[in-house]
This record gives sequence, structure tokens and C-alpha cells, in this order.
Amino acid sequence: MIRFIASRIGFAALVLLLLSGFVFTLFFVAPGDPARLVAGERATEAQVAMVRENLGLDRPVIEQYFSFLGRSLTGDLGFSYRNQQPVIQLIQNRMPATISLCIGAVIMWLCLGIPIGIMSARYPGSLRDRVGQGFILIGISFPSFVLGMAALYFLYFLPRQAGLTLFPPGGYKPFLANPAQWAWHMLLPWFTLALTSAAIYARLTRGQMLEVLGEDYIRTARAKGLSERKVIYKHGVRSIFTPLTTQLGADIAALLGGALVTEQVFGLQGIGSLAVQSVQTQDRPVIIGVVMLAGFFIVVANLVVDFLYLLLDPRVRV
Amino acid sequence: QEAKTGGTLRVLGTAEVDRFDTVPPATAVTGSFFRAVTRQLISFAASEDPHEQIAPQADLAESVPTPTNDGLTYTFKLRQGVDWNAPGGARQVTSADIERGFMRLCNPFLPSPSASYFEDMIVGFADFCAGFAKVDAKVDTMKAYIEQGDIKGIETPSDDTVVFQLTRAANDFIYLLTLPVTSPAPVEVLDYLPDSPEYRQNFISAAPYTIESYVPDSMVRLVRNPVWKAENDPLRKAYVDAIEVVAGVQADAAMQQLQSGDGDMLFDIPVPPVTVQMLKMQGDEKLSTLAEGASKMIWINTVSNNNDGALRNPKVRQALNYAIDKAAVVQQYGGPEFATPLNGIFPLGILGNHDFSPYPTPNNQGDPEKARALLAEAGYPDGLTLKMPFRNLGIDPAVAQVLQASLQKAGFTIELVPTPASDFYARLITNFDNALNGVWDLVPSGWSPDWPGGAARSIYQPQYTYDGTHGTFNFSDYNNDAASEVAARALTTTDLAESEKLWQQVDEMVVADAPTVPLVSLTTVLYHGTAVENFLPFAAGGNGDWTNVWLNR
Amino acid sequence: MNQPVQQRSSFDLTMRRLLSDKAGLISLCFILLLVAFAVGADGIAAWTGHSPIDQFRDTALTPTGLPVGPNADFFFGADQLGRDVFVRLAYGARISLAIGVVASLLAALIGVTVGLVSGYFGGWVDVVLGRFMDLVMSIPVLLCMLSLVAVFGPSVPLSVAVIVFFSWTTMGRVIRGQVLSLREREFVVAARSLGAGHLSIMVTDILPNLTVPIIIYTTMMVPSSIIFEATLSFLGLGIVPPAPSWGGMLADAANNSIYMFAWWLVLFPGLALLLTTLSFNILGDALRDALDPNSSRRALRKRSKQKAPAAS
Amino acid sequence: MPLLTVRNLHIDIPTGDGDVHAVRDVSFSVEPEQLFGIAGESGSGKSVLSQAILGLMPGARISGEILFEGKNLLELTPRQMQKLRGDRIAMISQDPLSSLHPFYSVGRQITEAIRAHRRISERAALEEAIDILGRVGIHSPEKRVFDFPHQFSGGMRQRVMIAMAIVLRPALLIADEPTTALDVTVQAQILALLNQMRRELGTAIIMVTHDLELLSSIADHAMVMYAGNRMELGPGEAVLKAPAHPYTLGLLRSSPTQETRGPLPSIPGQPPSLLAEQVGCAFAARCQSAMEICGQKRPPLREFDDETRSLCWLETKAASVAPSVPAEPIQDLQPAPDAPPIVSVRDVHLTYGGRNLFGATPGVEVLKGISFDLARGTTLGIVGESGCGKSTLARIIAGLLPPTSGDVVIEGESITGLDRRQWVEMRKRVQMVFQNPFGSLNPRRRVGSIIGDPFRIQNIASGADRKRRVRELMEIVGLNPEHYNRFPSEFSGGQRQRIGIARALALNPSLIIFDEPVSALDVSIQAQILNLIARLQSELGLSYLFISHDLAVVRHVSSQIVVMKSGQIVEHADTQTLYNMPQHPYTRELLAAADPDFRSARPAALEIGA
Ligand SMILES: Nc1ncnc2c1ncn2[C@@H]1O[C@H](COP(=O)(O)OP(=O)(O)OP(=O)(O)O)[C@@H](O)[C@H]1O
Ligand SMILES: Nc1ncnc2c1ncn2[C@@H]1O[C@H](COP(=O)(O)OP(=O)(O)OP(=O)(O)O)[C@@H](O)[C@H]1O
Ligand SMILES: [Mg+2]
Ligand SMILES: [Mg+2]
Repeated sequence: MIRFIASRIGFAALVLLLLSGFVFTLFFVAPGDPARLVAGERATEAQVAMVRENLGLDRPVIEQYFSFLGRSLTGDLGFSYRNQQPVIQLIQNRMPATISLCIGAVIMWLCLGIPIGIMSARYPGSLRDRVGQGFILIGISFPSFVLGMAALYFLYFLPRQAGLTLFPPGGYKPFLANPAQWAWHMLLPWFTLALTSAAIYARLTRGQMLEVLGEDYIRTARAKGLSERKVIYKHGVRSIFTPLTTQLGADIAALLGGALVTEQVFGLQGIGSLAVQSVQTQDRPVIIGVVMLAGFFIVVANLVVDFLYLLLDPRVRV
Repeated sequence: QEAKTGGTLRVLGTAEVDRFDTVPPATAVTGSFFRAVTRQLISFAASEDPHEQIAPQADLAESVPTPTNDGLTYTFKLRQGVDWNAPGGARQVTSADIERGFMRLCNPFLPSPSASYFEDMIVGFADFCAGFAKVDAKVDTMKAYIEQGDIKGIETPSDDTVVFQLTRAANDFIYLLTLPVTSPAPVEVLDYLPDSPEYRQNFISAAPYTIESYVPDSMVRLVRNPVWKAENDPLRKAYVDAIEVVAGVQADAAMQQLQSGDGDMLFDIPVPPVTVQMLKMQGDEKLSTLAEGASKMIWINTVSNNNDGALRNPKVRQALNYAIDKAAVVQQYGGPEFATPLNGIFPLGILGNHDFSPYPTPNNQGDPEKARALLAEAGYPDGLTLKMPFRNLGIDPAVAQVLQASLQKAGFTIELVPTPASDFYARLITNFDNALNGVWDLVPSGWSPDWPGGAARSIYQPQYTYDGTHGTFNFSDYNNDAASEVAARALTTTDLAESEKLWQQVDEMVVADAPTVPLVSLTTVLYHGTAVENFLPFAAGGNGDWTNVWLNR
Repeated sequence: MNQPVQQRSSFDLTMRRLLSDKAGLISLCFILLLVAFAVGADGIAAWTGHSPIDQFRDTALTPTGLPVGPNADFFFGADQLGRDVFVRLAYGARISLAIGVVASLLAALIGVTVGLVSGYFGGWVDVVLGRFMDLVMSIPVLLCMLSLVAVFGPSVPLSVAVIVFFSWTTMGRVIRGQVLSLREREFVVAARSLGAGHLSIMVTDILPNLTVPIIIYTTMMVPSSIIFEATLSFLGLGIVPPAPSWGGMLADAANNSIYMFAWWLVLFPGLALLLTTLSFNILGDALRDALDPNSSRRALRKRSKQKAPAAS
Repeated sequence: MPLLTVRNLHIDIPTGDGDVHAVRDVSFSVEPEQLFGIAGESGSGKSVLSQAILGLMPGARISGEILFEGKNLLELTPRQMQKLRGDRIAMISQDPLSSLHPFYSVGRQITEAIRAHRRISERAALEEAIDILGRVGIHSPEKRVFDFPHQFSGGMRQRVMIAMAIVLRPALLIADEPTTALDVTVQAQILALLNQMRRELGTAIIMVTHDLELLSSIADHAMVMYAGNRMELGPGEAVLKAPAHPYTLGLLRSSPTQETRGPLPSIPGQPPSLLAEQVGCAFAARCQSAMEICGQKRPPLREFDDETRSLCWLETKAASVAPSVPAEPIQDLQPAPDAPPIVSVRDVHLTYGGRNLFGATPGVEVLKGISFDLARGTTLGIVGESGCGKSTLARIIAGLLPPTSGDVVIEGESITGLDRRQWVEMRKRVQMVFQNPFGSLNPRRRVGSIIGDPFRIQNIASGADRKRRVRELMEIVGLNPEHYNRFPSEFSGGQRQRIGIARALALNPSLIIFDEPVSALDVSIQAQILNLIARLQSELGLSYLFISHDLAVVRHVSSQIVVMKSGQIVEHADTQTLYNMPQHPYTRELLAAADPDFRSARPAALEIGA
């Protein structure tokens, strides 16, 4: 057990190390010249060279990598080329929006997907099931950027032109300042981000539920005289936690990708838009920081999933 | 309508305000921001009148001086009562602050590209900078160098007087002093690296607004500077109480918010032509235009050996000039309101612009026949295959495709290479090796002068002169000594009409060599939200003036 | 003693089930139509007289550069450069389908190979490959894609490579899980007891038993690859203009706010994209129901970290 | 008054391929405290019937009557039915592994059942759960009540299931093959427990099984089903000792329980598909006493003096009229005393685990020094409880698994330390036939290529030659060579096992290892396979290693028997000797557990415990 945990953590660390190597290499084989970007388009060669030296870009790549590694262990991810802010702080500023978006979306998709999946599985072949399946298919087939644009156009712009304010145009309102405003501003982004995954979860839930409902222990539960509700929600749903948790762990990576698109569409100041912006401006420290952070979250999420497994499934508990 | 004070102006942008410090390189749109938080000796008034827009006006200076000593000496009296909002209390802006501002331009940490304008213009500036370049890029060492150093040509006989000594007459020196880089610098800023987080946190303003809060990447909030006094500022009325510059808003969303009243003005977002057409159809009156002197052209690579150096042949370059359908480009930019076909190097609104057409085509629609003929004459009857990278941003892909289509008709096969916006100039175009190695043959490029009005120098010098070191924006080392000689005369003469004539001559001489294909001269279209009143264009910001609008909510 | 058991062959059953699934049948027809549309793009171009890159600046654009809407000349209207949206849609179908299909096939190939080897050999091979899959899955996909494109510049092969790189793990996981249980099956032991080598067992004994998940998952990967490509194009990282792709067309429409005026620029490519991914998804579901009626969901079980790298 | 009366019950299950007629016109009744047995081959509708009584066949079309305590269960609302389930009618199912929810503690699962019907506190329910667990023989139940199902062994899980079923003192307990998944010894314990409960609580039990012998010893009443029909019904003794129906008789004769040797009188053919409408007697096609009318008209119900009722055209009891099958003379194959053994196993040890990526872990020693010889042309039977290492030993001998220490010598050649080529060569001498005819054939390959695999792998014959030899082999094992191109799924279980045997024969091996070759088959099919195996041995002079946990089967085929327990051989003797004079206590226990009389006679004497 201890060994299992230790080996998982060790592996997580290895993954992060490899990831940092990958990202670093990627940006150092890149022929772009960040010094030129920092120095400005109209700077002279001499000025650019000066900047290059100040950024430490004239040193060997390996040396830069190890100094980066050393610093990042202490939580120092360097400074943005673009606005000289510490990368950590930039990320911190962006965190609330992304976390709000992700957590809200996860909750929303779970709340949409699981009930739909359960309902579909309870009455396979029924009208309800078909409607549920339709939802799943449409959800999976919709590119979220199209969905986001449509949502903004139809739910914000058109009503607003008619003098109605159904939804805000996007932007992030801090949760602590005004929770109601926060939620109101997040609704459309949540929905946009949640739809695809809700569909995937509905599909997964339906499949798992169908399978579980065919298990012998469900028959046992029925034979005990439990009500159908108890059979489904206590015995059935309990068993699909494990696969759902696994899926959730695997989704973190995709979640960040989805968040990126959603943040773009709704102008949320989150990690995703930070990443896009940094890529567009070749702000390497920020890109590396964001990718590492995202990788960190994914790895940690998967660790948590592994440990949740231990909690959820008494069979693997030792 | 009655002016109103109060309210918060919401300015929407995709990117954040990139610089708080006027020294390091900043994007042009930051001009609006600097207008609100910095002051220069000379500036412009916000106005709808195209002439008034570009007339230099006294700002920190009490008046616009006339040069003495054959145009070599400029003496400024500083306006009294203009104070720094310094930590120790209000403090008059002095001539030393002005000189310090200039000194910071060539700091070795983040030097200002504009420093090069002054290097051979102000006496002793080059020496000062050469010394500075050797200094360690640390706060202490840089501070020491500035405190001990001196620029010979900037004299501060008293706290309220500053005298500039020039190496040679320059009739655009007054214009240069409108650049934000010439803003005075209070002594406290020497304790921070240029534009560092500390600098931003301890921002000291002498203008109507100062920085209240800054969340990197998302919002800067400006509030009234408590020590600013309206009577000492002829150019800024400062009606609104606060200005929020919000970043991270996509163009679509921003336009929607402006129309719905959730936003007031745009920061770095150009109004899409389609939207303008739609707004006009709806009879929206919140549209205005501003000619900033921006232009688009295609650079031709004359240094590579691609196609056996075909592009070095003037006939081929002329063929390119004949081939382009400039009317189509204009159409793509949204019609004549947005763009005008350009045949010379100087766009509308710049001294030297005049109507001439060295490579005439019917209705500016291009003359593929003529182009083909020239190409055949140059020895390429089967046409040429050329690589054309373009910037993958906004309308540029569309324009690139229009160019491709019209060149195709004239026998040029164009390979388009989409390039991320960040790489386009920084990595691809300004790197002379890429030109030498033939990474590109043609590149659609654009140029806007650093200041409005008499800015012919800021177009000619960086782009069309070569003195042995590669000019960053002279992509293929173009040089024409005869033209440069005429340009020098145009800069020193005090007679404006004479100067204009000379610049026109320069234009014709350059275009005869066809180093580029001029495309269009651009007009900026401005738009604002419903609550904004008194929206007056500020030429140096390329946008409405934040400090002169009022809100009517 | 030797009476044949009354049973239909599995192919027969599968076809019967497939044909009785109306939604699946309609999807299949739609996909076939789409393929015809894509293959016949040249024909369509010839018939309309509009090539996908011809700019009809006089007939398809107003003097101020606004495109014209659907009319007799331009069935689906014109785009911001005065090109025929209908014709471009046909050529875009080529790209979308090609990317979707090629990427899915490649991803399936890699995923099957890795999953097969990893599951079959187990032990340290499995540990190493399994960890490698974990590594790939810990990479924030879209971020890396953005960075890669920023570094190498956009191109179709790069898009395909990235889609493949990030989606093969889905297949790998599924296959590995299946192989883990298949290799314990007695027919594998039987093959071994006959002297079969590893390669022979993997190819002739295990692989045929994976056809169902392979077919299903490959089909399911097609729509997600198409959406992924569209998302890349939307972020300006897709294929090189003037070649049309659906995502690129949508991006063009969105980028300059033109869709607010020219709805047809969003509607038609958007609908094409939606219907295509929808069809592939429905077809995938139908195939799953037909091929694997009972244990259809087994593939999703336990540690199968499914889900394509849906960027959207 | 009977507790349960089922009248003219029909159950049709709609599926995509048509309606499955799972139960056709079945009637019977069960008295309180009675043990009512339902027997029949796989797929005869036993489970469907028992689940229908509980109202757990949603979607099925059920007609007829199920009267329980005077109420027609088919007319109750789902809510009323739910109240009845668990409280008045309880169920235990075949597989205790999958019938308990893996994520809830057993205590919780029991209290849940209690609290679904009684308004009592969680604590009180827990007390009851502990009490009942103690009564079914779980030691220190107050601790184990918090354990999860996976922490219990199979037998104990089945006890938990029983505890859960009887905790509310139901009037009727339906046990659907409650012991099939368990070891013989555990089986006996469970049966004893059920019997005890019946007597103590007065519960009526419906027991579903396909073990006729078992039924004959414990059932008060028995019903035999075939293809959904009730073929025969009557007092247990009468039905199973002197069957009235030819089908029952056939089943009894096919079971290798009698002390017979040689070919078993098997029932030829397969059961019919339940999709088809039935004309005449369902069994007609396989019946040796079939008459013309049997295939045309549904047979009448005949009642005999001993209260047995039979659905048959025969007017007398089948037992008395059916032609007795002549038992072939048995010539026991005795090895030539001086002939070298074909296999000799020398002190084989095997330890699983031991090393993994993260260092050494204590391994499990599965085989602890096994030695024996097998003489040419004879059969050695290996019996032992589940998990004692039988399959492991088989794999070692087959060369599929290297022993940790010790050696196996086949025809004078050691099988350890061979290079790849020698190893492949060795494959020609030893072949295996596996337990599961569904798992050991690749479902995605055609039968022809499966049987031809040895030729392909060993590079012996190809093309037409291979095809010819495959057809020959198919003929030898009694398969129709025309079915060369079919998939395994198109064959029945018995036919599939023939395919497996044909494949094993392809290379003319000298030794064939059978690892439980018939445990997955019905008795009627089992007999066919056992006959085939015996025939091949005498025709081809093969040597067999025959592994099974069913002592009766092993005894039937082997000349010598090895008894294994926990990785060791506890006894090795001639079949006769072993059967008549078991030496080791474990052997005696095995024999006792397998003896039906023993099972029913002395339940209390059995040690109830883990
Ligand atoms: N839910 C169902 N849907 C379709 N067919 C079913 C269903 N349940 C059972 N059957 C079919 O009904 C027939 C009878 O099945 P049942 O499970 O009652 O057999 P059984 O006698 O219990 O066999 P076994 O001894 O193998 O348990 C079989 O052919 C089976 O395939
Ligand atoms: N690969 C393995 N790794 C570790 N332990 C194993 C492995 N295979 C089998 N075992 C263990 O070895 C023991 C013997 O297994 P084996 O399959 O030989 O038993 P068996 O006598 O054939 O049982 P059954 O009658 O159930 O088939 C069991 O306890 C089993 O759990
Ligand atoms: Mg059954
Ligand atoms: Mg075994």
C-alpha cells in the first residue's frame, strides 16, 4: 500500500520531469528570437543583443534548463518577457477564472450527464432513452467554439439589442466580491464547456449502468425487496463511481483544452487565454509555466484518482 | 450638449496595456494610455479637424518655441504648477526630469528603439548612450550612471527651462517631442528597472490620471491624480472619474458589448470592416475616421538568389507593380472609406504624399497583360514562383489571398506561408538572414509613422535607407544615395512648402526603383459605445481621447 | 449426432442489426453522400464554373467588400473574398474527411500496436508502455498543439501528427485492457501449447478478436479528429489558405465578425461539421450495437481511460 | 394447502431474434417445509422460471397463474410484489461471488434487507444480522459483519447469501443452483445447512440444479425440465430412482456415477432452440423410445401410481421399457510392467510471484514437490479441490510454465532447458484439452483453421494436404467435415470440445492432458465426450492425464488416481484401491462429499464452519 502510493508519486514526479524536458526542448529548437520581441520591432541589433544578454538567452540551453529546473523547484517560474511580471503571479491571477470555469463545468456536466445516463439505462429503448441518446450525440458532435459563439449571439447579443439582458457578455467576476454576479457570468461558459463532456458522461453512465444493472448483485438487491429507487441509486450508482472517477481523472487534460477555447470565446481571463496570449507573443517563460502547471494538475488529478480508487473500491484496499 | 463629469470609462482590449513605462518599446495603441497618465513638452489636441489633429501644441511647455541658431537650438519654458504625484507629496516637474527622461532611453536593460532618432540629432546623446551600453544592467549601476552622467545637448539652466542643442537642423524635432518616450521621469523611477513590477506598483503621474490598481493581464484601473490641476493642462479635460482598461475581450465580444452599452471604447481592437458596413446600414452615427499615415506595401526580396535572383531585375519588380489589383485590396479593407490605393511610399496625411502613378493600371485594378509582357521581356515568359509569408492575424490572410489571386493572373505563382503573428516580424522578416537565404520572396508589410503629421522621416529613414548596417525594417538593404541627399535637404529646410516638394521628389525617386509595391493608404475607423460623448480622435493614440470624453449613462 | 445448430452467421446477424437501425442507416447514407460530395468536388467546381479559390470580386462582393448571400449563382452564398461557399464546402469536406480518417487510422494503428504489445507481454514492457501512455495523457493537448504550431508553423501533416499523437492512447488503453483478458483466454494457451511464437499468437489469435473494438473506436475517433482539426483552424492553426477547410471557413467567418452579417458563412460549414460528426457518432453507436450487442460497454470498463482528445 | 401453486405457466421473452419460449405450460405446487427440486440441462428454463416467481423477469410475457399463499403473484402491483420479495419469498443464486455487492459490507447488505421490510433501527438490524451470520456458521460474526464480500471465501459468501435470504424467515426460499460454483466438500456443507434451516424454520425450498443425483437424495419432490417443458414431476425418490420419462432416464444413465466403466449410454444430439415453435414432444428428436406420434402431437400427461407425472406418449415408465444399453466389456489397460513411463514428474515445485518491478515480494508456493509416473497407454486421474494446483501442474507438464524446481521427463526427454526449436518439437508429444470449450477456441477463426493450426505452426502440411488432414481429424472426433468453414460460435458446447480434441490429436501426440474437459458441459453431452475420449485412447493408444474435481468422472476414466491437496499429493493409488480403501482423511472426505447418501443422511455431523 505504502509502496503503491510511493511508486505512484515517484512516477508522477518523473512525468513532470519528462514534460518539462519536452516543453523546454520544444521552445529551444524554436528558431524565434524572444529577445527581438522584448526589445521591440524597431530596436537595433545592438539593443536586441543587450536584451538577449539580460534575459540569459545567450547561455547554453542545457544550462538554462537546469537553472530553470532548480528555480521551479522553489516555486519560481521566472518572469514574463512581455510584462516582467513573475510567471507564478500571472498564473495566480488567472487561476480563479479557470478554476471557477472548470469546477463549475465539471459539476454541471456531472449533474447533466449522470442523471441522463441513468435515466437512459433504466428504460433502455424508451422514448426517454432516445431523447437522452439524442442529447449525447448532439453534445458530442458540437464543436464547442461554434456552440460558444452561438450562445453569445443568441443569448446575449440579440436579447440585448432588444433591450433585454438575459446573460452578460462574458468576462469574469470574482466569486468573493459577489457570488451571484459570479455565477451569472459563468453560466454560459459553464454550459459551453460542459456540454461535450456531459454527453460523454451520459454515454459512459448509460453503458456502465446497463452493465451493472445486469449484474447478479442487482438481482439480489431486487430479490431482497428493495425499492427500485434504492436498487438503482444505492446499488447501481455506487458501482459506477469507479469508472466515472477514472474518466474524470482522464478528463482533466481535455478539460484544460476545452477551457482554453471557452475562455477565448467568453473573454474569461483564465489560464487558457493566458496560454494563447503567451503563445502568440512567444512569451516562453509563461508558456512553459502554464504547460508545466497544467501537467502538474493532470498528474495530481490522476494521483487523486488512483487514491480515490483505494477509497472507493474495498477490494483493492489492503 | 452639456459636459458631464464622473463615471467610469470602460475600455475593452484583447491584449492588456503593454507598457506603463514610456521608455521600452510599446505598441502604438498604448499612446491612448500614455495620454492619460503622462505628459510631454509638446502634444496634440483631440479634435475632429484633420489639421488641428496634427498641429503641435504646448503641453508641459508653456508654448511651442521657434528654433534659434539656424534651427539648432530649442528653448522650452516649463509650465508651472504641473506636479508629480510623488510619494513625498506634490512636486513641480522640472527641467532635470525632462533630461532624465531622455537619459533613460538608452538604458542597457530595456532600451528604447526610438533612441536612435535622437542619437545623431541631439548633441552628446550618442556619447551618453555609448557609455550607458557598457554599464551593468542593474538598478544601482544604471542609477549611478544617470545621476552622474549628462547629455551635452540637453541643458537645464534652471528648473523651469530646458534647452536642446541639435547637431543639425531638423524641422520635425517639435514633432519628435510629442513622442511618449520624451516624457519627463521623476527621480524615484531610477530605483526600479524600466517597466518592472516595482515600477508599475510605484507609478508616479503628472497627468490627470494615475494608476489605482493593476491586475496583470486583465485590468488596469486609472483614477484621478489628486495633484493634477485642470488649469495647468490645456489639452486634457478629464471628465471621467476613472478609466478601466479591460483585457482579454475578443473582437466580436467587444463589438457586441459596445453596441449593447456594456463597454465604452476599444483599446487595441480595430473595428472590422463588415461591422462598419452593418452599422452604417443601421444609420449608426458613432463612427468616425482618422488618417494616421499608416500604409500597406509588399516588400520585394532583392538579396536572395531564389529564381537566380530574378527579383533583382527591375523589370520583374515593375511587373509586380503592374500586376497588383489595388482596387481589390481596397475592397477587402472595406472600400474607399477605409483605404485608398497608394502609389508612392508616403501615405495620406504625411508630408510628401501626392497624386502620381508611375505604374498606372486601369482603375488601379492591375494590368496583368502589361505585367506578363514585362515579365517575358525580363526573360521569364513562363512566370515565376514566389514565396510569400503573411501574418496570420485579422484581415491579413484575406489580403494575402487577394494579392495571390491578382499576381496569379500575371503569371506569378504565389506560395502562401501563414506565419504566427508573433513570429512574423520578430523571427521571419526582421532577420536579414532569412532574406539572404531566400526564406521569402515577397512579404506584405505595413508601416505607420511614429508620430502623426510631419513624419516623412519616420517612413523614409527606417525603411528606405541603408548605411552599411542592416536596417531592421529595410528588409532588403535598399538604398538610393541621390534620394537620401534630397531627403536631408527636406529635413533641414524651414520652408514647409519647399520641404513638401522635396519629399515628393524623394517619393518619385524611390518608387522608380520599385523596391516595394505600395498598396494602400489606410484610414482608421473609430467606434464607441452609446454612453460616450465628445468622442474626439487623438492622432497620437490612433483612437478617441480618453481624457476628453464624458459619459452619459 | 452432427446436426447443425440453428444459428445465423455472425456477419449475417450484424448486417441485419445494422440495417434495422434507421438512424445508423441514415448516417451511413449521409457519410456516403459526403464522400461523394468530397470526391466530386472537382466536378462541382466545373459545373458551377467556380473554382474554390476564384475570387468573384464583382459578382460576389459589394463594392465595399461585403459578400453576397445564397443566390442562383452562389448556392450557399459567397465568402469575404468573393469565393463560392458551396464549392469550398466540397473541397473542405475533402480536408475534413481526410484528416479525420487518416488521423483516426494512424492513431488506431499505433494504439493497437502499443496496446497489443503492452497487454500481451505484460511485465516491464507493460509498465514502460503504460507509463508512456500516462505521460502522453498528462500533456495538456491543446496547449502543446498551440506551441507546436507556433514553432513549426501550421500544416496538414502537423495537424494530423498532433491529433494522432494525442489520440492513440485512447485506443491503446482499450486494446491493452482487452488483450490483458484475451491473453488469459485458453485459446491463447492452446496456441502456445501448439508451439506458436509470440508474433503468431498476437497476429493470428489475438488480433482478430480485437476487430470489434478497433472498428468501433476508430469510427468514434473520426468525428473527434474532425472537431479537433476544426478547433485548430478556428484558433488559426489549421491548414494553409487559400485551401478550404470547414474549421478554417468558420474561423474566417468568426474572426472578422463577418458572421453577424453573413450568416451563411457560419450556417453552412457549421451544419456540415455538425452533421458529419453526428453521422460518424451515430454510425459508431450503430456499429457498436450491431457488432457487440451484449458486451458493448465492456470496452469502456475499469481503467480504460477513454475519450478522445476532444479539444472542444 | 400448498404454499405455492404454479398453473399452466408460459414465459416468452422477446428478443431481437424472435421470442424465446423459455417456459411452456408448467404446473406444480410446493408445500411448506418441502424441498422441491427442479432439474434439467442448461437452458431448459429453470432460472427463468424461478425468477418469474420472484417477479424479476421484466419484459417477459408471462401467462398462467402463480399462487403464493393464496395470492396470484402475476396480478400484484410492483409495489406489493416488492413487499413480498425478501420478506416472504427469498432467493439465493448460483454464484455467490457476483451476487453480493462488492462495495458494501456484508452486514450492511443484510441490515438493508431487514430494514426494507421491518421498521427497526440500524442497530437492532445489525444485531439480527450478527445473529443470523452466527447461525449459518460464520465464526465471530460480530467482527466479520463489517467485512466486505471479497474478504470471504466462496463457501462463506454463499453462507452470507443464505443468511441474507433467511433472516426474515421467508415462507419460500428459491435457491438457483446454490452449490454449483463451490467445491464438493463445501457443497455438502451448504446443502446440510439448507436442510437444517428448512427443518428449523419451516421454510419451503425450491432448489434448482442440474445435479440429478443430488436431487434424488434430498428432494421431497422433483421436477425435470427440458426446453421449457415440465417433462416429469413427482416425489424425489420415485422420479430419480425409477424415472417415468425417457429424458430423465437418459440423464441418469449418462451420469458416470454408477460403478460402471466403459462407454456411457449418452443421449445423442443437442437440445432444440427455444426460438422455434414446438410441435409434438420437445425431446422426440433425441429420444431412443421415440415413436412416430412423438414428433407430431404434444404428448399427454401420464400419471403413475407413485404420484409421478410424465409428459410422454409412453404408457409405462421409461425405466421399465427402455432398451438397456449393452455395456461393452471393459478391458482395463494395464501397462506392461517394464515399459518406461511416458511421463515422469520429479519433485516439481512452483512458486508464483516472488519478483516484480519494485523488488521481491513473498511468493505463493503453489506446488510443493509433486512426483509421479504415467505409464504409456493409461490414464492418470488428478482430483483435488479448487485452487490446489491442478491446472498449474498440467501447464508445467505441458511445458507452458517452467517449474521453479524439479523436472518433468517426457519419453525420456527433460522438458526444461530446451531451446526454442526443441521446445517447438516437444509440442508434438504433449497436447492439452481445456476446460472451457468456449474459451479455448478462438471465436474469430474458422474451425478449419483452428484445427489446422498445429500444421501451420509446426510447418507440417499446407494447402490441400492440410485441409484433407483437418477433415480427417474432424471425422475422427465425430464432427461433420462439411462444417470446415464455420466459426466456433456456430457449434454447441459438446461439438466445441470435439474441436478442441481434434486439434490436440493433430500432431499425433503421445500424451494428452485434459484439464477439466467436461466440467462445463451438461451430463448428456459430458457422456458423449467421455465416450469419445475413451474410444480414442483404445484406438490410438494415447496416454492421458485427466484432471477434474468431479470424483465420479475421474473414477470413470482413470486407471490410477492422484489426490491433491494444497499443492501436494496426498494419495496416489489404483482407482479401485482408492475407491475401496481410501487411506488419507482428505480422500475419505472427498469420497464422502461426493456420495449422495452421505450428503443427505448426516447433515448434523458435518462440521459447519469455514
Ligand atoms: N433475459 C433473457 N433474454 C433472452 N433470453 C433469455 C433471457 N434469460 C434467459 N433466456 C433464455 O431462456 C432460456 C432458459 O434460460 P435459463 O437461464 O432459465 O436456463 P437454465 O435452465 O437456468 O440453465 P442453466 O442451467 O444454464 O442455468 C435460455 O435459452 C436462455 O438463453
Ligand atoms: N499466475 C498466477 N499468479 C499467482 N498465483 C496463481 C497464478 N495462477 C494460479 N495461481 C494460484 O495458484 C493456485 C493453484 O491454481 P490452479 O489454477 O493450478 O488451481 P486448480 O487446482 O486448477 O483450481 P481449479 O479447480 O479452480 O481450476 C491458486 O491458489 C491460484 O490462486
Ligand atoms: Mg440457470
Ligand atoms: Mg484449474
